[in-house]
Amino acid sequence: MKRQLPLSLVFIFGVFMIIQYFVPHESSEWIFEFLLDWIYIIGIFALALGIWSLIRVSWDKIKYRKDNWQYSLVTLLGLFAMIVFGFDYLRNFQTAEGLQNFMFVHFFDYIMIPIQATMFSLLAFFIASAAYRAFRARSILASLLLIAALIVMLRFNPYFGPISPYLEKTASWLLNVPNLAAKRAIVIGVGLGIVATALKVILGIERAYLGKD
Amino acid sequence: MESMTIGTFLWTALGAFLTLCIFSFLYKDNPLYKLAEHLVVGVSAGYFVIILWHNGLVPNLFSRLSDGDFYFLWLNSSKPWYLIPSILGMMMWTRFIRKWAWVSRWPMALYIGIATGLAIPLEMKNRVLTQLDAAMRPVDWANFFGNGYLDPISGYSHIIIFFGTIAALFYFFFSKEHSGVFKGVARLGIWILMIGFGASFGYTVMARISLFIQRIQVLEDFTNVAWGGSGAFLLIWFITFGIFVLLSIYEFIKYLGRPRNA
Amino acid sequence: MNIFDRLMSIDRRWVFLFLALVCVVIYASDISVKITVTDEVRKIYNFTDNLKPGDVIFVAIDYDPNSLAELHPMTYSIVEHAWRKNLKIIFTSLSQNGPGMADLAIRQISDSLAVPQEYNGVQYPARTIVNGEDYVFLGYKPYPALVIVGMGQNFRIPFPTDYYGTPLDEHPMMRGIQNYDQVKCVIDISGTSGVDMWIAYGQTRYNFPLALGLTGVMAADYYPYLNSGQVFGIMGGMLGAAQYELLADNPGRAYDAMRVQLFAHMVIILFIVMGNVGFLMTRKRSKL
Amino acid sequence: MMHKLLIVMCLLFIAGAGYVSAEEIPDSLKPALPSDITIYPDSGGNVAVIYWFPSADDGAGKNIVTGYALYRSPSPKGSFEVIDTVPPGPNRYIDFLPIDTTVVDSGAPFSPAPVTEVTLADKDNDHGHAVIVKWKTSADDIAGSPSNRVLAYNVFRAESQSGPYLMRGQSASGDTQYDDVGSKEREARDYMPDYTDYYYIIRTKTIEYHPGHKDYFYIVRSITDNPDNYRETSPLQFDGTIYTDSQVYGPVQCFGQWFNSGLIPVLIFVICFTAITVFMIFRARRGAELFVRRLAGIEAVDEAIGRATEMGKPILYVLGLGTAAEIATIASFTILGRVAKKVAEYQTGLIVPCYDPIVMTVAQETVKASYMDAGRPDSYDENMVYFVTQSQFAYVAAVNGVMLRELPATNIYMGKFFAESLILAETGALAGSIQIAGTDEIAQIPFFVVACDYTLIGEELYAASAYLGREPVLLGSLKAQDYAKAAVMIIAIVGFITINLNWDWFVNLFRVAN
Repeated sequence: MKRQLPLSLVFIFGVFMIIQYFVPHESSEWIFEFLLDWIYIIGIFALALGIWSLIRVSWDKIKYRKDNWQYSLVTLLGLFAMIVFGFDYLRNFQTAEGLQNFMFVHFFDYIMIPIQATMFSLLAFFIASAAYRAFRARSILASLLLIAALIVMLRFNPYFGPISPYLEKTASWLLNVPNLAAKRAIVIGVGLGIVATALKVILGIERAYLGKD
Repeated sequence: MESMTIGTFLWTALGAFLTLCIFSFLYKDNPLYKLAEHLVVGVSAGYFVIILWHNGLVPNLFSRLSDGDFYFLWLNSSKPWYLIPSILGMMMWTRFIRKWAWVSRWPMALYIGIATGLAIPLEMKNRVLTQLDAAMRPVDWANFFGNGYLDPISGYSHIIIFFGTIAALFYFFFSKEHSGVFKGVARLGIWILMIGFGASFGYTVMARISLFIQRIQVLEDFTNVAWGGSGAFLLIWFITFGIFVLLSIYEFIKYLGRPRNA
Repeated sequence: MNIFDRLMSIDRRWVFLFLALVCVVIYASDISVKITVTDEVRKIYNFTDNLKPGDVIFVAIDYDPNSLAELHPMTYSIVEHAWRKNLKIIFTSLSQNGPGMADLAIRQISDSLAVPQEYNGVQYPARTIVNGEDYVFLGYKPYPALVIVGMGQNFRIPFPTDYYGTPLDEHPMMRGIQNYDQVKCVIDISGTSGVDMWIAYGQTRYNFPLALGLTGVMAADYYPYLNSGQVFGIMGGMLGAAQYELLADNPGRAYDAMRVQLFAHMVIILFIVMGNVGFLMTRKRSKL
Repeated sequence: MMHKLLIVMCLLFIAGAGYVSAEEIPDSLKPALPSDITIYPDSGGNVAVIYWFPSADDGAGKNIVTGYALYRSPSPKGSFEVIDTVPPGPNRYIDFLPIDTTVVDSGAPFSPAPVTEVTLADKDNDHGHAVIVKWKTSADDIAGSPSNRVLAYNVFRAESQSGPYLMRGQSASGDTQYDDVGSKEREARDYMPDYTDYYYIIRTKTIEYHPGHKDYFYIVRSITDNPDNYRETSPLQFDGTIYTDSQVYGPVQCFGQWFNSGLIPVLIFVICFTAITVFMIFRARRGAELFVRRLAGIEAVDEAIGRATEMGKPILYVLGLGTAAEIATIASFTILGRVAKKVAEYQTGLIVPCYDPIVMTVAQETVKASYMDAGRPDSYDENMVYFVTQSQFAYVAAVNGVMLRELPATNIYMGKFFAESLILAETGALAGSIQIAGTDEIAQIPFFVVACDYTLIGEELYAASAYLGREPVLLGSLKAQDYAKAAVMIIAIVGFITINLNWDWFVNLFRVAN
């Protein structure tokens, strides 16, 4: 009951979804949309588990005074503050007034956006340090990687780029020929890998995700 | 700069302050970064709870069941079958009780079963067949040599693409030892892969730098407003940047005083 | 720890500090920097520069606000250059939520014309831009393919009235203008696949000279049209816009951003070279 | 002390700012406009047909629309005079145009040749509700030359031979096909039921006018019982140009097909793949020796995990940004299982910050099972696998913090990664940990190859779980995947050769329709 039924559920629904793909008829499309709704709703309900885990881990840190416990306090305050603002100071849960709540919008615009944009902008620094650290002509492969990257970088450099048409032609050749061949091979390989793994799950060979009891 | 109310300016100052907190991470992990990190984790988690409630649960579930009423457990609503996903969703909550945690395997099995079943024909078509079809294209013999130097749409480039793909595919082949002639093919395969990775790495470098420039512009606007504004604005501006100046001086002194073994 | 070992193992935080310093300093200062211009951008500039005053060109502002950062500098530099040369312009905006933005851009550019300017050593007097004499803004109509084909026969078919509702014949500039034949060239600035419509339904059918202004990501895919001659010039992303601004001696936002990009790029290449020099020298030394 | 000061100051900051300024947004009471208004000439251009779909406030919502007023004027800026007011609900209004009959017909006016050979067919391989209309262009249509007098073709459809023909769409001169696609939703506007007869007329439109005819402009206004509370459209153009209608074609019915014949190659591939897999698994179960060459990449990963567990410092395992529905994440669960088993044996720490709640739940199950396999169910701590948040860069900020504070011996990134891959890898390098990565996101592989010590490229991620597991059944499926790859390579080579000898029958076998 604990393992047999989930495995058979995976098999039945897996095979059904495969067959459904080949039936364009309206009724199969209707069932497909309905099942996608299931996944979406299960996902939302699962968020409660996630929030519970976040609260419990933060609360453990605070209760047992683990190091940096004060910051877990900030996490919990941020979490509850947003939930309170999101439901318009817990006034209504039905209509989406909370989304226009002043503090909710301002928390989003002036806390989430700056931090996320700045985290993203760290990439500019990390690309520089990765290029410095890793682009060493250690082996033939590493030097191929280095040369290709340098050519394409120089091509898009405002000063060196247009110096000679050969640079531009080489860069666009690199981007359109070896890069395309590599991409195509990886995509085919990944496609077959995905189908093999999905098949293992449906046939019940791959059971890691079910755990043990 | 249009005049800005003190309230909005306070919020902008907060945004600039948090921006600098994240940048301080580049030097090393410090209390300011920890503050910004934990704050954004809490705020974003709360944000998703609200978004999934208002844009997810209410339209997809509550409004569909709304015409039924609570006493009949919504069975008399116009679309009672939407009760099934909600029951499955609640079965996920059995994980809270350790003894009943195994019940949560049913909705998970359903979730993974639907996802994997969906993936098999879709990925077979989108990845394998589409690329296979793109590989089997006639060579443009007329324009075989293209226009002189390294022309990507010439005949010989198309041949290089085709054999490069086969070589790269062979590199991932597990059942044949890379020996003899196959060693050459596999080596060509990994060369093609490395050149391809180098090219796509170089291509993204420029785009990433402009991200950092945008952040400088935001800080510049914040400074312009501050200098243009009244005393209170200037005070807030000094507090925001002052903290980081103090911190860096403090770190610099510590850096100078460090033991001489480095 | 001789110089090469040190070169090879600089603490990455110096890399961060140096890169940040370079970006901020260049951003704050206004050192002019030499951006070499590619010939596909130069062709567009030369084409518009050699037109006689009174010639009419067609500028299609076919993008919407989300690709504005990359494409607005192109529109601003081309239109200002054309108006400074007393050319007349017909505008359209064939993307759904583009007309409002295009209308605002046109008004902003015409305000910037009210100031006398000196470009490439030539003094240009202040000009007031009059709707109907210097430009006509046709606005938006659905079915882009149909609109482009319709304009091939007569601009009045898809656009009996302009964006502001005045019939085309009331504009003095439109007298004698039937379709693409009376227009010197079409410059399509777009961030979407609408470009293919201009090529398939416009250029191949009525073969007027067509130039493109594209976002950086898209530009690479349209270079084949350059070699095949269907398109006489391409401006790709912020780099293309900066090159046009440089040619028109009117450095604007694209040029500003390019300055910082250039120096930041140089810093990264410098660090790569340093790392490799250090590596090769130490490896050679260890081999001795 | 420093922490407390900062937190208090930050909270004051937020509270102060929030309290100081707040404003309300006004609400607009005007009725919504009718939608999808279409105007076209009929009966030789003497009549203008206007039809539209009711406004959002007509019979629903604020339900204040009491009717629609129609105004006409010969020029967009001219004075509009009222033609009629029409009750609410969908409408098809015939407006008799004031034709200036004084102008004498100077010779027969030019009327374009109608469209011929119109063929109608249900769109194949779809869920129904679509008809493909094909025709031979009108004799007067010289597509591409500026002197071409034919401008476009309008497609009209009606549900009975004589019934009201509504305009469905238009295509440019020179085009010969129009896909008339309707909606399958019953309450949608252009609902197009299956198994009902449809009749089509194709209209050839030109750019010249009958003498006396000219363009008119209409304004449609949603009116309510309060006369100054209305909203009107901008002037809509009615082009009174000359046109010729083709004869009535039909009837045609559209319906959904039960099998999409365009996907046969996909079906064959899936069936063959399943057959190979099942066959190889049986051979493996019966103990056949399956040769798989030594995979340097994956074995290096295994050694690195082994070394890390001996160093006593914790291992950080990141499952990536995919949900449990992504196959890359499912493959990552298996690898997590193997890592957790080793960690349980050596009693080192394991940190698994999760991005998606379901991934967290499944990961907890996997890690608990591994601890049981290693015979240490008690040392499994629920907080090892925890949820962080579902926003990309907040998650990255948290994981970066963990990397620099816990200083794990090894960071393992397996699953779906996007732009944040390089931030994680570089921070890990900053913290001095060994980095192992594996993803099938092609755009991110270069960053992992550059910044990490070991990288599984694309399908090596999927092969890793089977290869490391060494169980016969898993090896069987790995071999099946390999043979399928061999088959794809052979097909590609044969296809390449045949297509270049221009026998395209072989390649067409594998061409998938949509």
